[in-house]
Order: sequence, then C-alpha cells, then structure tokens
Amino acid sequence: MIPILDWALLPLLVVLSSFVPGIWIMFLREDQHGLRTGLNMAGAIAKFVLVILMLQGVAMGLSYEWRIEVLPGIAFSLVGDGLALLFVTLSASLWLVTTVYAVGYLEGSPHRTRFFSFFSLCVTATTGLAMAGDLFTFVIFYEALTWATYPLIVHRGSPEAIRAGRLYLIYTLTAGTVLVVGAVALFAEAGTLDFVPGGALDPEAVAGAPVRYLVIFFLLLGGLAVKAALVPLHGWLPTAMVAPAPVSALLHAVAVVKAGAFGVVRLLHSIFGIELATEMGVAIVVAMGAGFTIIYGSVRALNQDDLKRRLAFSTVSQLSYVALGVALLLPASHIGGLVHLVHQGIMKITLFFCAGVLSEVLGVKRVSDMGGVGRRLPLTMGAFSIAALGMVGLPPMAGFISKWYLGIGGLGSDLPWVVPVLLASSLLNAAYFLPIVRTAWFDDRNSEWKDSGRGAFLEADWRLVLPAVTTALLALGCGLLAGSEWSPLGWTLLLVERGHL
Amino acid sequence: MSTDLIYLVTGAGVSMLGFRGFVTRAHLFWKILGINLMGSGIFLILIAAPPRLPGGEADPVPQAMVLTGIVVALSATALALGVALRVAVRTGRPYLEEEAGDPVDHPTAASEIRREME
Amino acid sequence: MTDVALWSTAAVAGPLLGAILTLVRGRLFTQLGLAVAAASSLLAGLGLTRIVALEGPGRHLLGGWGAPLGIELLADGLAVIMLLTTAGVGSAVSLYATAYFGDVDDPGMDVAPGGRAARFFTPVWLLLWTSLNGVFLSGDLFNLYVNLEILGLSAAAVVTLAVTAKATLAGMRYLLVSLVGSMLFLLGVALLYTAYGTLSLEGLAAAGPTGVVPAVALGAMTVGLAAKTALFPLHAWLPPAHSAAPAPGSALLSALVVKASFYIIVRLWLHVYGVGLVGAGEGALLFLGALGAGAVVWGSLLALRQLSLKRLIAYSTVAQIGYLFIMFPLLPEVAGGVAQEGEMGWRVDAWGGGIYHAVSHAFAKAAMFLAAGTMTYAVADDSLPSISGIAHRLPMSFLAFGLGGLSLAGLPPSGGFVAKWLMLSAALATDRWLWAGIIALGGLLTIAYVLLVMRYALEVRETPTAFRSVPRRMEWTAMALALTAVALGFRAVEILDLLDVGGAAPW
Amino acid sequence: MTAASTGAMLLNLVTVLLVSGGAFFFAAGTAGLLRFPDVYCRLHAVAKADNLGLGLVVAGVAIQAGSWTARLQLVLTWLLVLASASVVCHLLARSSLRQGVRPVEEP
Amino acid sequence: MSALPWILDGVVALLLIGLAYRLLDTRDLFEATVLYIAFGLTLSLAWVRLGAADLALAEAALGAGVTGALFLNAYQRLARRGEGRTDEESSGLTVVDDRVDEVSPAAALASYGVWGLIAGGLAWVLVTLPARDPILPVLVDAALEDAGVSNPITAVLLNFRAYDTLLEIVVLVAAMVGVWSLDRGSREFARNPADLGDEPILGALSRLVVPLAGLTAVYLTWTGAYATGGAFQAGALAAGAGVLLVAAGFMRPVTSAAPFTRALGVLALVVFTVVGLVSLFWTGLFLDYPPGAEYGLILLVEGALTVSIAVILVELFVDVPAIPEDDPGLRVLDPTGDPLGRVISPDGAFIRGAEEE
Repeated sequence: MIPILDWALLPLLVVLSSFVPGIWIMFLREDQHGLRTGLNMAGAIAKFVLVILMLQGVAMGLSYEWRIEVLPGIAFSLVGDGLALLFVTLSASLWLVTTVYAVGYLEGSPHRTRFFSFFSLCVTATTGLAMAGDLFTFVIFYEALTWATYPLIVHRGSPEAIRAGRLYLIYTLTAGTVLVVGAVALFAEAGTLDFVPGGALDPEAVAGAPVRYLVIFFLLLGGLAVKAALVPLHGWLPTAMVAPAPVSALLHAVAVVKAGAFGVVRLLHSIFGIELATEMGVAIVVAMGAGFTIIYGSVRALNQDDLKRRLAFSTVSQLSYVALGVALLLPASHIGGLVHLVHQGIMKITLFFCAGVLSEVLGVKRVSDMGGVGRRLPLTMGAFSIAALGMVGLPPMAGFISKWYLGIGGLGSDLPWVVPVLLASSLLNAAYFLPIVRTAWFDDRNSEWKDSGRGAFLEADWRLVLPAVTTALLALGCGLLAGSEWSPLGWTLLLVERGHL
Repeated sequence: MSTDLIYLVTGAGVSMLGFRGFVTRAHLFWKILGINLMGSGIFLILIAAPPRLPGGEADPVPQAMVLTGIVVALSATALALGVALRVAVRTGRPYLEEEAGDPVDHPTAASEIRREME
Repeated sequence: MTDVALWSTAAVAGPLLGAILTLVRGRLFTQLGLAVAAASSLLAGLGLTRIVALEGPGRHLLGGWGAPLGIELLADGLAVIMLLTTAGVGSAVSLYATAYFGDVDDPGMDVAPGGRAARFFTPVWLLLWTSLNGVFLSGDLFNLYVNLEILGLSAAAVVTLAVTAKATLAGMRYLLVSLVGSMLFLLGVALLYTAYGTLSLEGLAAAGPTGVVPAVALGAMTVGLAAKTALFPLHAWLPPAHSAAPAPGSALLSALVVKASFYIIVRLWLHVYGVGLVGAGEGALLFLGALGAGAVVWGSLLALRQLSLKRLIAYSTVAQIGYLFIMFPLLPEVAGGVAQEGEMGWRVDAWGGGIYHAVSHAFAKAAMFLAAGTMTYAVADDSLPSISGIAHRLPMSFLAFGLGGLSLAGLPPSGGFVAKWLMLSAALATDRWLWAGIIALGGLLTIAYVLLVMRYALEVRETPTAFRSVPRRMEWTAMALALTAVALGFRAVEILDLLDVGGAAPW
Repeated sequence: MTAASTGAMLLNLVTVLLVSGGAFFFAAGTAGLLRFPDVYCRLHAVAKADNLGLGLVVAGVAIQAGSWTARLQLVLTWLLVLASASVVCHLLARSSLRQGVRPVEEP
Repeated sequence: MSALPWILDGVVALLLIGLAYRLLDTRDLFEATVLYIAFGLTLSLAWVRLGAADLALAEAALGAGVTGALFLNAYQRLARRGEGRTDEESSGLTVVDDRVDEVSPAAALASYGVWGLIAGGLAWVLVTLPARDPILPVLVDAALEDAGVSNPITAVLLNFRAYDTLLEIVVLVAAMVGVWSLDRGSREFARNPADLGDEPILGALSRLVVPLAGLTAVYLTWTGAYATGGAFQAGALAAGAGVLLVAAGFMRPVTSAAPFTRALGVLALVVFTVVGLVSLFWTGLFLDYPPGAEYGLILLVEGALTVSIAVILVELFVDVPAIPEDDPGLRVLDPTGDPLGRVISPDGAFIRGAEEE
C-alpha cells in the first residue's frame, strides 16, 4: 500500500497542474502559439493523469488531504474524497477534450493568450472547488471561478458580450457575497466549516436555534442557486451564450453551473446532512424549487429558435435533476442525482461542441436553419444525436441511467409530484430535442450556409470534430457500461457502499 | 482669580478665536494666522492649566513642550506661506477655492458610461 | 545594548540618515539614502517582530529615563505589523520612484518643471518615513504630536511636488487640514496633561481616564485625527490631494499616511481609554462606526462617478477608510455592552479584522496607485477613456491593478477577504446583522468601481494616443505589492498571533 | 528720617520724574503718529519722541537697578534701540519716497 | 498693591483677546500682519507673567519676530504681484480679502456666541478640574543632578525628552526641504537687486549689530545650560543677524542649491543623531549620554542647533517663493509637452524625452 503522507500533496498538484500553465500563459506573447498550446495540453494531460492516480488511490480506500491553517480554526484544505473525485474526474477529462476543441475553435482569433490563460484558471478554480475540504476553501474557489470566467464571457469584446459579462457578474458576485455572509454566519454559529459526509452540524445545536440555522441555510442556498441557475436566479445563463462555444461548453458542463449544483450537493450532504435538512423542512423547499425549475426550463427551451439558447434553457432544466435527486431522502434518488451531475456534463458538452461546429463551419446558429446539416456534417450530427437522445433519457444512453434511478427514488418518496414532474420533463425534453435531430437529418437544406470549407480531410477541422465524437462515445459508454465498476454509476454506488453519502 | 486662571480663560478664548478664523475666512493668509493663534491659545492653556510647583514656578515640562511647539508652528507657517504664495501664482488668487466640480468631478461620467454600455 | 534598543533606533534613525544622505544630491546619494532607509526599516521591522514574537512587547527607554520623565519607544504586535507594512510598501514604492522620476543627474532636471519633484521626492519621502516609523513606535503623547507634524508637513510637500495648479491647491488644503488636526490633537494633549500630569500612553492607560476632561480631550484628538485620516465627512481634502500627487506619492499617502493617524486613534481608543469605553462609551463607538459606514457608501458611490483614474482610486481610499472605522462598533464583546468586571474585553476577530484590513489595504492600494501611475505615465493622461485598451499593452500593470482591486473588494483569495471575513464574523457572532449588511454592500460597491476601470482597460478599441514605453521596474514593483496583498489571504494565523502580542488591550 | 532713607527718597523722586518725563514723550510721539498728516511727519514724531522717551525711562530705571551690570545692560538696550529705530525710520522714509508717496505741501 | 498684578494680567488678557479678534476680523492683510506681531509681543508679556521667561524670549524672537517677518515677507510678495496691473487683473492678488461675506450683526453675534460657548466650556472644564499634585516637576527636580545642566527646561529639552527635540529639528528640516521643493521660476530677494551694495546706513547698522548679535547668540547658547536661554532663542537671534547681512548686501541670498547651506542646515540633525547613536553604542540606549559627558554633549548639540536653526530660519525667510511674471511652471498645464519638448505626466512629474513605442 502506498503511504498516504507521500501522496498528501496530490490534491494540491491537481490544482496546480492547470494553475501554473494558466499564469505562465498570461505572460506569453500573442504569437507564441506553439508554447501556449503545448503548455495547455501538458497541463490538461498532467491533470488527467494525476486525477486518475488519485482515483485509483481512493478506489483502494485511501483518502488525500492537504491543508494549511489560514485563520484560527479555519483552514485552506484540499481533499480527495469520493464525492470530490466524482466531480474532479469529470472536469479533468472534459477539460482535456475542451482544450483540444478550443485550440481548434479559436485558431486565428485575437487575444488568445488572455483566453487560454483564463481558460486554465477557470479549470483550476473548478478542480479546487471540487476538492474543497471545507466551506471556506469552497468559497475561495467559488469566487475565483467567477473572476476566471468573466474574461472568457466578454472575450469577444462586443457590446452584447460586455453586457452579458456585466449581468453575469451582477448575479454571481451578489451571490458570492451572500454565500460569504452565510459561511461566516455558519462559522460564527457552529464553529466549524468542514465538509463531513452525512452532515457536519450537530442536530441538537440546530434544534437550539432553528430560525438562525434556517437563515444560514437559505443564505448559503441563495449563494449557490445563482450559479446552479435555479429559477428565478437563472437570468444570466441564457445571456451568457454570447461567449465562444468552448466557453459555453465549459460553463454548462464543467465549471460554473456544475459548481453551483455541486455546491448544493455539498450543502445538503456535507454540511447540514440530508436527514437534518429534511427535519428542518428545507430539503423539501429545495426539491420543490428544483421541480419547478425542471418544468420551467424545459418549457422555455421549447420555443427558443437559437440553438445555444435552447441548450442553455435545457441546462437550467437538467441541472435541477441533481438538486432534486439530492434533496429527496432516498438512496436511489441520490444516486440518480449524482450520476446525473456527471452524465449531464458529458452529454451537454457534446451538444455545445456540435453547436460550435455548426456555427463555426456553416454559420448556422438557429434551429430553423439546420435543415440538412446532417448530410454535410455526419459525424458532428451523429454525436449531437447521441447526446440529444441521451438527454431525453432513451435507453441505453447515459441519461437513461440517471433518470431511472431518479424515477425509483421518486416512486419511493412520499412526494406525489416527483414522478409526474420527471415524466413531464422527459416528454418536454423529447419535444425540444427530437425536432432538432429530425431537422438535421431529414429536412432539406433550407438556408444559405456560409460554409468555411475548413478541414478538407474530415468534414471539418479534426480538433473540432474529434472532441465531440469522443464525448458522445463517452456518453454512450457511460450508459452501456453502467454496470462497470469504473462507470460514474459504479463509482457512485461505491460511495454509497462506503457510507460516503 | 489668579494669574493662571486669567490666562487659562484667555487661552481658551484665543484658541477658539483662531479656530473660528480658520473656519470662516477663505483667504489663505488668514487661515494660516488662525492656525497660529489657535496654537498660541493652546500653549497658554498648556502653561496655565497644570499645577504649579510649591515654589510657584511653572512646570518645566510644558514649558519645554511649548518651546518645541513654537518652533514647530514656525516651521509649519513657513511652509504654509510658501505653498499659499504658490497657490496665488498658480490660480491667480490666494484663496482656498472650491475645486471645480468637486465632489463629483465629472457628473456625466456615470451616464456616459451607462450609455456606452448599452 | 539590547536588541529592542538597536532595532527601534534603526527604525527611526535609518530613514533619517537616509534623508540626510539624499540631501547631498546626485543619483548616487539618492539611491544610497533610499537603500539605507529601506534596509534599516526592513531589518528593524523584522528584528522587532522576532523579539515581539519570542519575548513579547519590547520597550526602549530613550535617554535612559523611562516614562513618565522620559520618552519610551514601545514595540508590541500592532506596532511591528505597521512597521513591517510600512517597510514593505515603502521599499517597493522607493524602487518604483527611482524609475518614475527618471535620472536625477540629467542636466535637463534643472530647467524641467518637474525637475524639483524628481530631486526632492526622495528627501521628503524619507522624512515622511521617519515620522511614520516614529508614530508606530512612540509611547508618548507629545512625541506623537511632533511626529504628526513631520508627517503633515512632509505629506503635504509630497502633494505639492506636482507642479500643477490643482496639485498646489490640493496640497494647500491638505496642509491646512493637517495643521488644524495637529492643533486639535495638541489641545487634547494639553487637557490630558493637565488632568493626569503624564504624557506616557501607558501611564494614562493605567490612570484609566474617565470624566469630562478626558472625554473632551478624546473628542478633540479624535476629530483632529479623523480629519487627518479623512474619515467621512471630513474627507473632502483627500481625493484632490491623493490624485494630484505624483503617483509614488499617491501610493504612499493612501497606503500609509492615513493609516498613521488611524493608528493613533486605535491606540487612544482601545489602549489608553480602553474598556472604560464599554457601556457608557459604546454610543461613541457606534458613532465612529456610523461615520465609517457613511464613508463606505458615499466614497464608493462617488468613486463610481469619477472619470479620472487616480481620483477614482482616491475616492476608493475614502471608502476603505470607512471599513477601518466599522471595526469600532464591532469591538465590544456583547451588543448592548454590559461591562462585567474582569471579563470585559474586545472581540479578537473585530480587532484582527480591522488591523488586517489596514495592512492589506496598504498593499493593495499602493499596488493600484502604482499601476495607475504606470498607465498614466504611458499615455500622459489619467482620464478613464484615455487608458482604453491599456490591458493589452501593459498586461502586468493591469493585472496588478486587478489583483489589488480583488483584495480591496474582499474577494478571495486575498488579504482583504480575510479581513472582511473576520469583521463579518465579529458582526454575525454578536448578531449585528446591520453591520454585516454594510460590510457586504461595501464589497459589492468596490467591485463595481474596480470593474469600471477594468471595462475601459479591457476595451478592444485601438488607442490612437501616443504611448511611451515604461521602465520594467515600475511594472513589477506594483505587481509585487499586489501579490503580497493576495498572499496575505493564504496565511493569516501568524500575523494574527503577532497581533495578539499586546493585543487589543496591551497594558 | 535717616540720611540713607532721605537719599533713597530723593532717588525715588528723581526716578518718578524721569519716568514720567519719558512717558510724556512717548505720549507725545504717539499723538504725533496719530495726528500728523503724512508718513514722513509721523516717522519724525515717533523716532524723535520715542528715542528721547526711552532714554528718560532707562535713566529712571537705571537709578533703581541693583547693580552696575544691570545699568550697563539698560544703557546698551537704549543705544541699540536708538540705532535700529533711526535706521528703520530712514529705510521706511526712503522706501515711501521710492514708492512715490509725496510729502504733503504746506497748506 | 495686591490689585496691581490683577490689573496688569487683565489688561494683557484683554489685549490678547482684542488683538486676536481684530486681526482675524480685518480685511487688510497688512493690518492683520502687524497686529499679529503685536499679539506675539503681548503674548511674551503673558509668558513673563506666567513665570516662563524662556518662553517669553522664544515668543518674542520666534513667535513674533521670525513668524512676523515671514508674514511680512509673504505679504510683500503678494503685494508686489498686484503692482503695475489694471484693477481687474490684480483684483485677486490684492492684499485685501474681498471674500468676506457681509453678515448681519445678529448673525455675527450668534457665530461668536457659539464659538464663545465652546471656548467657555473648554475653560470651564479646565477650571473645575480638581487640583492634583505636580508629578513631573518633582521627578525633573530629582533627576536634575544627573542631567548635566541645571536649567530644568534645558534638561527636559536636551536630556529627558531629547528625542522630541531631535524630531523638532526634523520638523524644521522638513519645512526647509518642503520650501525648497516648491518650484520657483527665478530666485529673487525682496529687495531690488539694483540696490545691492548701496546701503550705507543699513551697512553701518549691520557693522554695529551683527557682531553684537553673534556674541549674544553664543552667550545665549551657553547660558541655556544654567539659566534662561538656549539654542532656539540664540538661533533666532543669529538668524536676524543673517537676514540683516543679506539685506545690507554683505551676503548673497543663500540658495538651496548651495551645498554650504544644506550642510549647515542639517548640521544639527547630523550631530544630534550621531550623539544619539554614540550613546546607543556606549550605554545601550539611544540618546542616553555617557555619564560625565552629559554637559559636553548637550553643549555640542546646542551649538550645532544654534547654527542650523539660524541657517534654516534665514533660508525660510529668503527662500519664500518669488512670484515671477513668467513662470515656466504655468505652462505645464498642457499635459502633452513642455517647452523642452519633453512629455510631462499629468501629475507634473518630470519625464524623460518621449520614446514612442
């Protein structure tokens, strides 16, 4: 067995593996393409390898922790535990493919040094946030994520981009402030900020000051819900679609939205604990909010003609599956929620990759212009179709697995509306995804494409197509091989088995 | 009423007269005069207020302090007069002008920025 | 000779000797003087820190007499932290200034309008440094007064080094405010001496000043010092003065000079008058806090309305000074303040948060002013539109500005975040939700005006204005300060421990 | 009444007379300063009368002084004032003349 | 007989208040300046009445004398600025304050009433303060034996609280450096340069007074150790002699560029600091004079103080910014360039020739 001490730095190394290239790139000249790409790829690969190492260690029953004390009683701590690894693995692997995609996507555009620098910092913040061992560290990375993402959203420098960036900052920074106040209040009240599986708070203490803890809970939830895009705090997300496609992909699948959802999971699991949250009656509030968001997002997605906006509202809807699953006091729903965190990421990133290819190669941005794109871009649209079907929840795609577990949980819960909501949502999913697939494959070409003709070898630049295909296959694999120990489901089941949840 | 008391009250009066002059007059020279008088009044308090030695001598420590204070006031006056004269050169008038547009130096800044952002 | 005597002498005499050296003139002596001052200040700060951390507060009986007859230099946790902050910021600004003002041996200096600024910045700044260190170490009221006068004269001279009409007027106003502030302080000294017959801070604290005369004295001194600190609503002199001064001067004034008078307020309120304020004096603490809250809101709102880069930063100083005073109402252990004999004290987190904010603001604000100075140096104009797109041409300065802003806004990871965390924690632990709200609101407003600058700097618009190349030294000194402000967010334990030596109630 | 006390009495009397005389000249000088028509006449009045007045006062006080050192100091004071006052009057008058202040004509 | 001191004190007090009121109320700067000098002289009478002879001497020499001279000097510069201009041009530069708002007598009364109440309150709290025993004077008395000098004030200034006095010199030097740093287009002394060397009467006075003043300054410096006197009064006296020499044309106006001036100006600072450091390494404490050497060291410091104070005071008097007609600084208001083709930063700092990127 590997001695733990030697490996205690592993979480820190995972964070640094993208932080160092990020800072380094910042000081490169604009024309140092080779070095920049090299740094990016090296960082991405290093992070992936480190995460795999850590994954193996955790699977063997180890856990990793690195901490320094910042304030008396408050530490900056990075922890590699099961739940953290679920998210870290997702972000590390998706970052790898997104990097390849982004290099191809942005070729020839200005300010790439700045872009890739903040791109790396963004992932740094996400991995740090995933491995945060306590709320203090979580807050640090949560805020850092905001700053790292802002330059990416305004990257194009257009008035819409700047407006979107401003809206994003207004939402997220206010939320960040609320989260900080909540965290401080929690520390002042409970004296601890550690994440503990099953809940860090003493139920008796909570019973002693119920109102106070209720306020704290909602402060924290409010801070997290904005990034998680829970209705009515989702306003920034569709607007942020002006960002370049790799950024949207990152925002929706890997970083920001996921960070919010993951935060809700941490809040319910590791701070309050599900049982306590249920007792306080707050879990049901979360569940109801999530249920409403699921329906609302789907309905709004129905009548968006802009492809990326439709995908954005889909994210709003899908992300709430996670919150809903976690908020229900049942193992099966937990498993469904957590697995969906991963599955949704993989599928949604595929969709955004494909949307990026469409707009970049053909100039197609709207669903109504998509007639016949499947024949021009068969690989891309194949990937898109797999992901879309997965989103709908057709077996054997990844989405089916998570919805299955959620459904079981819903049936078992004493909330009668959960199953109808899931059913309705699936129908709505189908209603807004299937027409796209149909239009792409079966309709005739109905608009002028500005075909850039890039990538004579494949249907488009290989760096754009390959990532999309890879993640689509990944999504398919997650569904087909769900029984495997190494699938997201397998990992989640392992966590349950170990009592981490 | 002893000598000390008379000068104590005088000190309070002179210091507040000086302070008032500083506040009410716009001309820089009178402001500087006001500060000087304020200092003189405080010096009087400093000597007249503390208890005397049994022999009736004044406490030597405040005397030393006032001696220091006189030199400090002199230095401050010299520098202040120098700057005041330069104000007269630069602005044409030896007054403490209200800065144009203070406290908001560009009232249009906010609106201009807002317009640009939209 | 004890180490305390050696290092505390070095802290005061080092910059003084440096100033004398620079009066010889010429590049060699200018740099030699700066080196002597910086080295002795840094060494003194570190040496005293070591002593304070290992052996507790140190004292140096000047002339061998000891209080109350003589003057004592006192080094406790608070003093050495301020010394170190001054040494750090001061050294970086000194390095920056050697590049900013150009070569003093250049014969053109004799005729150039700014030539005098280049020649006299160093001596004036070193005298300023002497008085800063003097204030932090002084244990005697009248000695504080003399230090304050050196501080006021040299700080005003820093402003008038800039030759414009604006700067002259701003410097005049600053000098007058400073002198009246000193006079009010002296009035307080006179009253306290009359009442207690001692000038030693410790002696006064031991006497436990209560009653009408000490209250009047505290009031006069606080008004005078608040005017020097530019506490709202006595802040009107600050934005013109801090924005008109040459950039290194702006950095020093905003980062350090206002902290010196704040430091004396802290010493007086907490250490000399101390727990006697709890209960009856709590209204006064609340009043100071209310002024601080007013400063946070008003300063931030006005910062948002500026179109000049340096004025914006100067208004931000007005706002951030407000935070320092929000510390006061958070200090009493219990809201409502029922003092109980023996167990009454100050809340450690409020105290730590306030001082930590002073320190991290010093680094962050110095970084921002230096970065802004670099930008205006490059485009010879300091209106916001003229720095359009500067982020692409001076990325390092832009980053320094951004990191400084990050700390100012209290966003993690930064010293400002830790400070704000501590203050929030003090507010929430005692259910002062209103103060928590103001602290949080101030952070958001700070973000707003930092973003205003960012927005201009990040614009993609091509700038047609002439652009002068910038010495590298100006870029990395600002960056070093900004990184220090950020680094303060990673490890606060040692600094807070150090602050505990002597602590909020050392005597 | 002893001889000594008579002598003291006489000396006191002389002092009173001298100081009173000095005060009279001071008063006269001040009256001139206030009443005379132009700067030159005023200077004349002040310089002449005050110098004489001070001399008389010094003489009166010198009689009372306890030691010759003190008397010497008093006389020295008078001489210095004499020198500086005349020089200052000269400078003032010349400066006024250069600035174009004309003496008033006979009415 | 016992009423006489009362009357004297009352007259002096009323005179002080009246002079202060009048000089702050008048609009004529010359009147205010002269009244300020009168105030200073009256104040030195008050110091005598309060038993503080050292202060009386210092007040007359420094407070009324040098400060008054500084005001008069500045007044003259300001007045000269207004000469030879049309009324409209010079309206702002007149030495009459035209910015005093006319207020009704009632409003003025109310204003003075409020300030009077504040002053009265201040006096009242001090008067009603219960008496305490003298503390520090007893300690001073007890320590005087070891102080090296027998004048308690000098002992406080140069031994017990010598650190304050060191910093006091720093204040003077700071003011001097500050005045130097104010840019001036040209340097001129208040006198017309054509008159230099053409001052027979002033010259005669100088020949008479300057040696005497020098001698007295030396005496005052030395006697400070035992009796009334000391470096500050002596320095002021020597400075007066210096100003006379400059005025009579025996000495060119000293300039900040002169290494000689700078050296003498900081002499006291150097000597004082070195004495402090030597004591630090000798006895272990800064400014703790080695036993037995107190008197010598204090005299050394006092001597240096006298020289430096005299030089700095002359410097402050002579070096008040002149107001030239054509001030190159005025042209810097245009931030794009100066007459030498250099680029000036907005804060006016000197910047080397423009190098385009």
